[in-house]
Amino acid sequence: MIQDWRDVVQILLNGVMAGSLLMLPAIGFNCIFAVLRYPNFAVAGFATIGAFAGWVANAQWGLPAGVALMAAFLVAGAAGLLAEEAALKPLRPAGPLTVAIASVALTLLLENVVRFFFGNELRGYDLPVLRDWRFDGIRIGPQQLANTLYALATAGALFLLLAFTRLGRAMRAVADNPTLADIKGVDPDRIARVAVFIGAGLAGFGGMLIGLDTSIDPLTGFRVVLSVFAAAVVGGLGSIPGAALGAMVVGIGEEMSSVLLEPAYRTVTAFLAILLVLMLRPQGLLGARG
Amino acid sequence: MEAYLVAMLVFAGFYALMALGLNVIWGLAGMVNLGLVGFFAVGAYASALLTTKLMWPMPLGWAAGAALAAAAGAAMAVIVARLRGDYLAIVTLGFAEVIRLVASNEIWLTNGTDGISGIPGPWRGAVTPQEFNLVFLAIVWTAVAIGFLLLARLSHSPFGRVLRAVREDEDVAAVAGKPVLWFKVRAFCLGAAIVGLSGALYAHYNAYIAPDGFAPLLTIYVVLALTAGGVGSMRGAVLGAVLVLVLLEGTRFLAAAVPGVSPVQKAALREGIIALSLILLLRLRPQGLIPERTRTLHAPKATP
Amino acid sequence: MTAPILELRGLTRRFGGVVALDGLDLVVRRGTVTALIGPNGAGKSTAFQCISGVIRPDAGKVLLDGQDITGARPDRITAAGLVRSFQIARGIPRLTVLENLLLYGQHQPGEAVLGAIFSPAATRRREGALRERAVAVAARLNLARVLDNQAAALSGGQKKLLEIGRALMAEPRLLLLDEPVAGVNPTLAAEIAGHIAHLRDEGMTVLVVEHHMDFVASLCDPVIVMAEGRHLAEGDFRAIAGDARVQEAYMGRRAHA
Amino acid sequence: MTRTMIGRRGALLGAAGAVGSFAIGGKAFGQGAPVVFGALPPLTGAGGPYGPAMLRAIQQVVDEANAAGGIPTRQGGRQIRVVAEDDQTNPDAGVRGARKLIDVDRVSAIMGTWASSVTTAVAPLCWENRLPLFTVSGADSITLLPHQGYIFRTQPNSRLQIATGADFLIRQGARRIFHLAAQSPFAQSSQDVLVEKMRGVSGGAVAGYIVYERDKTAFRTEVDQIMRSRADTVFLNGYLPDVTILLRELFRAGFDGRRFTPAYALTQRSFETLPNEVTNGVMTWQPSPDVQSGAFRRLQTRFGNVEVDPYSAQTHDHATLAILAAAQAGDATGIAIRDNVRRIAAGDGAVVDNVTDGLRAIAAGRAVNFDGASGPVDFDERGDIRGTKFRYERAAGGRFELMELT
Repeated sequence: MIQDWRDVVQILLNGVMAGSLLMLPAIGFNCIFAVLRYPNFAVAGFATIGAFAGWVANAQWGLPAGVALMAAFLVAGAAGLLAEEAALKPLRPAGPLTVAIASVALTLLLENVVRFFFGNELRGYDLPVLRDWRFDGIRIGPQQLANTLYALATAGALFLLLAFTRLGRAMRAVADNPTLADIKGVDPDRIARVAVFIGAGLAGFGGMLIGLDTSIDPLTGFRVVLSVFAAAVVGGLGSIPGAALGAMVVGIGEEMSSVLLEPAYRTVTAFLAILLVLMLRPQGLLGARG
Repeated sequence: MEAYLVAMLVFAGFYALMALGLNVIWGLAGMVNLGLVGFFAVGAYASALLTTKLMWPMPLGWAAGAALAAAAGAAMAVIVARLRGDYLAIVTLGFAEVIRLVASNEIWLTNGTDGISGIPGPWRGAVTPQEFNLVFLAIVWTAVAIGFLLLARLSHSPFGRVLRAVREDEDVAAVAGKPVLWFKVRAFCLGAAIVGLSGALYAHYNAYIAPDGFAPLLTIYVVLALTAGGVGSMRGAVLGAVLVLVLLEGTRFLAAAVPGVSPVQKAALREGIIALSLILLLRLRPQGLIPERTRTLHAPKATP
Repeated sequence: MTAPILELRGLTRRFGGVVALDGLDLVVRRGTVTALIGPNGAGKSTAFQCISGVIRPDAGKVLLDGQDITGARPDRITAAGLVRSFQIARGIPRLTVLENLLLYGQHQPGEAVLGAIFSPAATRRREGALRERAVAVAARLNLARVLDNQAAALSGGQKKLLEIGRALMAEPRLLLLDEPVAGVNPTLAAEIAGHIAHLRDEGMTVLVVEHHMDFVASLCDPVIVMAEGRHLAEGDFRAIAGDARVQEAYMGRRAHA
Repeated sequence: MTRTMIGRRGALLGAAGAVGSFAIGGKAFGQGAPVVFGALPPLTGAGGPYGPAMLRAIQQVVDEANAAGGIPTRQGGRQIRVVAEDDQTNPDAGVRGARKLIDVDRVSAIMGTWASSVTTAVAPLCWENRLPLFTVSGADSITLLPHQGYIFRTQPNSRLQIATGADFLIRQGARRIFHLAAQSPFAQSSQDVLVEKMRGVSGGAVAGYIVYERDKTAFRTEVDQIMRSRADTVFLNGYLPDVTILLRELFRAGFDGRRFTPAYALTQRSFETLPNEVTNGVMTWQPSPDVQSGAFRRLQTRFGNVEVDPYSAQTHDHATLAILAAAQAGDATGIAIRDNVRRIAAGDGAVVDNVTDGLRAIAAGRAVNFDGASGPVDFDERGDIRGTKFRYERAAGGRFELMELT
């Protein structure tokens, strides 16, 4: 199947492009995990909500994709915040696992809210489909390149936020040690809200990027969610750079597998990646806590 | 209507068995298992294949289904024993997906997405469909009763005490002289066996199985059942399973009564209500309808 | 000088770049209440973790009665007769005090799946014996009245007592107590010291890690001082208190830093 | 609610109670009580994009028949009611839904099952309860079940479908076909047929065969393999969501060969999702009635602005067949419908293409031969569709152009 170096480069490129679509939901997942310490399985629902919000902005209101992406971020973030405050927050005393299970139900609920209002039909964004560029036999799609850049830029912006702003430092403080942060005068509740907003928003942003590359329906988030979890776990739960790295590992791994294994076993690759990493490093590639 | 109720009670029995199995793994030993449907599938496929291809008698097929699921559970436990709960949730979720994909793709063994049809059922064909339903009702609920009695006994035995200790604090259990990994493996094995038995019985009731039937939704239903009933409580597991079935089927009639919405919206409402009920239940009664009780062991002066 | 019951030889354990134990040699003799003290970060807790099998040492040996138990699983070590308590009382909060005590009972056939289901008589017999022992242990530790309470409902001092009680249930030859009186009022601390002295008089060997110096002075002999992962000094409390190296280890750290 | 209460008590009384209440129910319905049809399409899950339109088509036919006076029986015209349950594209949920339709709603027929797994799971319930099951599922194994004539499948079995599709492609000049199939019950049998067909053509070959996971969203590496294979034709054997992604990806990659896909994987709605330059030239095929008869055109007008995808066309025929068969029998029981479907679906009777004309003709005592929206709907003894014509279309500028009808 692999005949020369170009094939390898092509698969790596495809993997990077596939990975960059997983990156933002995975970062969102880990962002929430870092501060609140529970896996929020509802990222699938947030991704779908974001994709539909972006679709309304783009296809119905005629806004350009960049603006629609902002809408996807904001609406998904707001939905995440609302869901957290109304449904999940009251469950926190019962332990992280209870919250995690509620978030599974939440994602089913969100999927059906979208289905109720939009039905099951596939929808596409109002964007021209561009031909790929070719460089010496290597194929790169302008739209997919743009998606990758969007994802990287957004991830970068999050890095800057965490590294250089007061809010970011406070978030990292809460993530490292919630009780200590409390003493230092950071309000962990406010930080939790910010983390959920950003986390759900990133999932929504990522959901729309997936939609830009494909088309959307109520199952959009659900289709990628296992790969997103895989990315988050491989990178290390709670680690933002880990999620970015994990997304690339899973993305490239899945593309590799469709050549080496059967394409029908793509998801198995993601699972094997999880197992392999966890057996060698139970805390994930960049996870801090064991 | 009667036939329908009987059939739904049979389904409730499958769910009850699964909830009991999950309760050993999650409720007692504290290992969350979102890969339940994977063990269910292993049991169903094992029994279906052995009885249709190798012509094994049904009870032997059921036992084999349970045993194979138990073996899968043991392997799983050894692999994941060191993982924290949140990692465990994701890994088990992935396991179920892998089982489904293998069932879809290994056509030589599982007949792929075509599924396996013509799985024999006890006295199927010799009795009327309604009598068959009643026969199966008896079989499934006998299995539930036996499973319940055994597990309730285990749960209140020293074995159950150690599992609870493992759930609460592994280090303490280890220092108490208990081989933690071995207890986890046994809990996973036992739970998976019961889930596998449920799958095996399901295959013979339905006469047909296919990978589509082993979707993650089923795991959600069973987790919902156990959470609603009371994690750690065997009576809660059974009650929760019946309740979930009432909810699944009841929403049918409820959604049908909503005027002015399209069929898709009704379907969305129905699934939405199910999800919402789980969230509300967790909120209003996080310990479940029948909270866990360890049998209160009074000091000797209280006993005659 | 009685025979050694526990010997550590060159015990070493690193965490990343930090050396927590740096070739620790140590001997605990039978029938003593030996104290292990040292400044924070000296490696006392790590030593406990390594001895009780919760973590594995990188190098060195742990000998219990001459038998090598290095790196054995905690349950094997407990079975061999060495039981530890935990620093922060870690009861199993949702079990009752009695159940917590019974948990530490050994040789219960009801802890096997088949045993629990099919040999109820043997299980009941053993359970009865364990219960008798639990009641006796509770009585001597003043826990008799709270036997049926959930462990979570105990006071801080009672939790400390339960830690000791549970360890006793496993019928140890050597008891490792990790800060048995930390955060406990002086009256109760004296009571706990009394319990420990009593155990010693009955022939039990105890190794204690404790910061509470009055407690150490009144109860323990010998006292072993650790610093920077190594054995620094050993002797009775008065000798240790006068030792310049020990004073430097406790005080000097800051001066050097 | 009262009914439920009685039902529960009945359940406690056991089988004797069941028989008794059945008899009472039968009498109670009696004259003029509506005939109930059960619809079991996928409204959620992977089949979600198809189910709603399938259900709409059934409802339309039933509304039309009710307007025409319903099903004539000895007691007079009986109105028709449709009860729909969501099969969730899941056999477990499908079985529970079918149970409810059969035991609670006491339907006379079940129609509109989509996923092969759901159909296979539901089928035994139908034949055990003597109810006809009308389905659009394509898996070859379905009509091989011991169904005693209760299954009617309007979807040509996959062998026939792929064979005619392959013949068409060969006529179009295809020599190197790349077969890209979603994991489904007919992926492998399609491949076998395709290989056999291409072997019979000089220079013909299946240039590549990939089975992919349907739920995935990225297919770049698969498309790279197609590009490398130098295939002149790619056969997209999938469903709406995945074929939509694949067509977009093929366009981006600059694939300039033939693209061929089942009509259910590229529908009128796809033109709203995909720009025209992506869909232009894609060829589809589906079973079809004879264009000369005019039936097809009339049916399209009758559907008005509602699009007719192949599955909706088929469920339209399911409902019509069930209604006309019951009318022919003068009796709306499952057995009566099963025994009369073939009488009104084929034969020398007057050709009718809609339920109103059919009911009128039957009322007048004339023999009818129903030709539906999905084809002439004649069934062989196994319940498979027979002698179907296929319609080949090409997408151009957001519309489908008829290429051939054979």
